[in-house]
Parts: sequence; C-alpha cells; structure tokens
Amino acid sequence: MESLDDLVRAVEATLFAAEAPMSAEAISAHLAGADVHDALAQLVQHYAGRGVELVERGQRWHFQTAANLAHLLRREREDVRRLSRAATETLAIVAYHEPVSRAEIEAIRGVQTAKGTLDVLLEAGWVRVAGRREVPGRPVIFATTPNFLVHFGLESRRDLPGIDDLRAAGLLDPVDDVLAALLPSGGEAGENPQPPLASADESA
Amino acid sequence: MESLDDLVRAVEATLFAAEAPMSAEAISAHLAGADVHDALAQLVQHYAGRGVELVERGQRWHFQTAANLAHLLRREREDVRRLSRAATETLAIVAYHEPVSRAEIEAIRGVQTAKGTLDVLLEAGWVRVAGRREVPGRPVIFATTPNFLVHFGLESRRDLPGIDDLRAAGLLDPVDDVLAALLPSGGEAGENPQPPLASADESA
Amino acid sequence: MSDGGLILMDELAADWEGPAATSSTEDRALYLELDGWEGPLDLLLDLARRQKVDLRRISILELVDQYLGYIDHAEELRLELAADYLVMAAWLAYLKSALLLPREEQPDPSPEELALRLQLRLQRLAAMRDAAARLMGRDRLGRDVFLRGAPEGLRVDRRNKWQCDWFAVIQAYGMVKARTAPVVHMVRDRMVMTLDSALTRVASMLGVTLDWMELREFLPPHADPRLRRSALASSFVAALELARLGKAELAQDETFGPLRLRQVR
Repeated sequence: MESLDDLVRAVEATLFAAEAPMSAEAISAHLAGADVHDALAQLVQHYAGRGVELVERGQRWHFQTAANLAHLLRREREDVRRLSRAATETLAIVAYHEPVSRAEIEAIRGVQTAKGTLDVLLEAGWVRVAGRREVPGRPVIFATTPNFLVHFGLESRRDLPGIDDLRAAGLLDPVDDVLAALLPSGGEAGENPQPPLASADESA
Repeated sequence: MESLDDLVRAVEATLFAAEAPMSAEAISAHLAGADVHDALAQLVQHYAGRGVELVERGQRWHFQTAANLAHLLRREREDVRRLSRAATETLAIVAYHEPVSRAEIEAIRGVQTAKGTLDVLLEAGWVRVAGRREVPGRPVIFATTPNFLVHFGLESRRDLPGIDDLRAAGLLDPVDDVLAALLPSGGEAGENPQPPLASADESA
Repeated sequence: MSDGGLILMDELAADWEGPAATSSTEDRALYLELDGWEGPLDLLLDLARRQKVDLRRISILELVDQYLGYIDHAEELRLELAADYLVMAAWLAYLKSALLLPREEQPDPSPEELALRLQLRLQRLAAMRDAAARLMGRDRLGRDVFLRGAPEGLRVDRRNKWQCDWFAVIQAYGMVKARTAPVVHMVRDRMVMTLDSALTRVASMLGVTLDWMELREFLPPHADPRLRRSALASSFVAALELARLGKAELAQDETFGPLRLRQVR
C-alpha cells in the first residue's frame, strides 16, 4: 500500500464487496496487514450524510443505507384495480344476506365462486370472516366490514335498497323482458294444443 | 462535505441496496418517478477515483469496486470459471458478429461447435437465443445479453475491444462478401474445389 | 496477440477448464498436441503464425508445404489423424498443384482466389481469437471487480387498491336476482267457467226436463267464444261427474258425435 489514499480506497472496496461485516483486523489481514484505523475514520467522515453510511456495530464494520432512507428499501406500491364482476356480485350478496357461507353465496349467484373472489374482497377490507355457521361442516360465514359502509358511503346496511326499489329503478327489468318473451302473447293462447275432445265438440 | 441533494442520496442508497443493476427508469420508478439522470451523473463524478465506482452497463447502473484495485481484491477461486478455448472463441464471435447462427460461428472457426459449447455460454447468461434467421431452415440466431456487458465491464457493444478496427479492416464481413468485392466475377465464388469446412454457403 | 494458440484443451471433454497449461513450441510437443487442435483451420493458423509475418503476407505455398509436412510426419509417428485433417491435406495438395500450373491452364475458380479465400478465413479466425483473448483479459466481475457483497435488497410490496362503486354493487345484486329468480309462469286473466259453477248449472238445467239434451244446449248463449270454450270443457266434466253420481246418463251415437244427456230418475 503506497499512499494513504490507496489504502482508503482499498478499505472502501473491501467493505463494499464483503458479504458480512468485517472487523478492523479482518480488513487489515485482507490488505497485507496494513493499519486500517485511519482509513476507516476517513471513510466514516466521507460517507457521513450521504445515502450510504459506514457504521461500526460490535467492532465490525459495514456499509448500510442511511437510517433516514430506510424507507427506500421497502416500498409499497398501490395498484388501482377494478373489482371483477364476479367479485362485485359476491360483495353484493354478502351485503344483502350477511352473514353468508360460501355455499350460500354460490346458491344465490347460481354460479360457483372461485376461491380468489372472496380473497379479493377480504384483501379490499370490505368483507370479513364472521365466524362459522353451527351446522354440519361448520362453514365459515362472511359479513361486510365497517370499512365497506365507509367506502360505499352508507350509514348502515339498512341503506341498501330493497328488491322493490331495485325493480322500481329498472334494475330487475331484464327479467321481465325475458319472461315476456317466453310467454305466448294473448291471442293465440291455448289455440294450438287443443284437447281433441273439445275441438271435436266445438267443430260439431 | 457538500450538502447533498436528497434525490442524489436516494439514488445512491437505492443503487447500493439493489441486488441487480437498475435502469434509470427502474430507479426513477422506485423513487416516485423522479428524473434521476442528473443525480446519476453527479454520483458518477463523486465516485470517480474512489474504491467503489458507479458504472453503466447496457443502460443499467450499478456500483462495483474500482478496476484498478483488482490486484488487491482478485479472487481466482470459485466465482469465475475458466472457459475452454472453444467457448471463449464462440463468445467472441457472438459478441462481435451478433446476431449469428451456429453455422456462421462454425464458418469462422472452421470446426463444428460441440453441443456443450453454446450451452455453457447460455447457462452463464452471457448469450441468449435472439430468434431465428429468416432464411431456409430458419436457423436459431444468438446474441449477447446485458449480463455479458456487466461481466466484461462494457458500457455497450461499441466498447468491445478493437471492434472499430476490426470493422474498418472488413474482418467482421463474411469472406464471400469480401471476395465478391475483390474479384470481378466473384459472385459464385468457389463452387467446385472449396476449401474443406469452408461452409461458404452458410455465411451467405 | 496470443502465442499462436499452443494452449490446448480438449473442448469436447469439458468446456470449463482449470488453469490453461502452456507448452513448448518444439516440434515434438507439436505432434503430441494433435488432439488439442481445434481442427485443420486451427492448425493452419498456428503454422501461418510461425511464418512470423502479417497474415496478409503469408506465403500460401509455404503454408501448404508445412501443413502437408506436418501430416506426413504425424502419419510416420502413426498418430491417428481425424478425417478433417486428411481432407484438408488433400485439398491443399490440389491447391498447390493448381497454383503451380501456368496461369492459362489454371482451373476455374482460380487457385489464387481459393488461396485468397483461405487467407481471409485465417485472418478472421485470428481476429476472433485475439478478440477473445482481449475480452477474457478485461476486468471481469467476480474476479477483478466486485458488486456489493451484501446488498440490503429493494423490496416493493405491491398492494391492490380495489375500486368499486355503490351503483355497481346494487346493479350486480339486481343482476344476480334477475338471473336466478325462479321462473314464474304468469297466466293471463281469462274468462272461465269453473267446474263448480258448471256442475250447478248443468244439474239445475237437467232438472227442468226429462228429455235428452245436447251438451251444447247447456252453454251460456251469446257468451264470449273464449268463455264458451271454457264452459264447454267444464260442462263436459260436470256431465261426467253427474253420470258418476248416478244423476245423469250420457249418450253418443258416433265417435265425435253430439253428446247428449238426460236426468236419471
């Protein structure tokens, strides 16, 4: 080691590349026995206030992220995602029927509910596990959370519109349309599949 | 100690803590979208000549120990495996000619490439399959990876040693092209008594 | 420039090698290293470099002689030569003979062109060999320069912020209800004569006479056709019921013919 500068550089590089904190002795051994105490002191001073700091813990030295930047190491990122239709339906069913088991949700939806669907609602914090139903199998039952009311701007679950309100709002219209299409309309009602007896009689 | 821009400190801490080289975009994304180009330039300057340096490789940034401390830090043991001559030549051909097919590699080396040779380079993460050449047979073509640049300390392929001279001397051009330029009737160069292993067809 | 590639390895055996062994350039060593050549072009390049001139100025004739001499010598030593080497030897012998012919008797393509081709290929191989050596000699990560040994690592915990509005929930519920509501068959209001009223009506009308009456005569006159239809059906069933109770008898002369009934005393 010719000059102090080179020694400082070598200590810096050695600690940077080290896989674990190193004692001054270990650093020295790594660098042909040079006395590294001055170099360490210089480095501490050099890195003070930077994004990275040289610190001594239990007589071992290592670089670490500056304490006031520790939040950079663990970031949270929020991805805004829209609830899928299946999840929205499930949420609605929980809200209207709580507490409900998964089997009940499926019965009401008339479709199987994927495991992930309820997970999403739990993750969103709108639905919680509200215990178990005391029936065979003791299924988990779900209910909405206070957070659900807050997010959707409801005072209480009683604010949810009733079925009649839904119909009045036209939200059940599609059903009526479907039924109307299925039913034969007035005139021809009963004209076609005649009981043979009656028709015979009539035509007579 | 100049007072440090918070952003510079944040970029410094982020790159120190990162487990792999990061693009400017990735750093920026980690830091709430800040423009990090100035900060990177400042850091490069700050670390120049120190024991640790900030370098750019294939548009990604990382800190590493200074090259001129290699004599102090060099480890010959585990990390760097020695490549066979076949593998090193193949790597050089891929790097200087990329993308290249196996046949083109063999045309230059004058010998068949053992199966394992390219595998070793693929496994090391220095070479990747870069698609297929749209010629009959659609041979697979190979190119180097960003990791190759990192390992060999190249900012980009333009930094490959001597590549400009080789290009200027025409030594990266296929033999057939050179012959065609040199000889008036060079087009059908050597249909009959080809040098063995000439594989002139493949370099076409 | 490397020293002509006398560092030899068996590339087929292992592509990752231990430290390269250097060896002397003596002839004897050369022959013993036969297995180490990377093929005839590799051998030619090494021989060419022994001419110690720029590859652009090598004498192809001299190179051919050296190669053929090498092959002869190897055969004298009873060394196994791979077919590639013998094929190259035959081709070089041909090239040499063609080069020695008077120009006007030379075949096409000209031997000069073939010699040039060989020279160009040797240059390219040499260029890549040098490039490889320079590449390997760079400051390499993990050998000469090092990344941070113990990076803290950056962790990004992704959280989903789910979005859904109140209307979507209500609408979804409406859709569920709509989809799964039990199918209700709604029968339109229609004018009917119930069985009870038909029974009363037929029984009382039967009491008026002892004669046969046609079923049709029991129907309300001037009624809406739809009501008549219902009345016909109900009255028919009423007639059957009265017959069962022994209060009336039925007669029909032919299939589908008029149905008649009268009171039983």
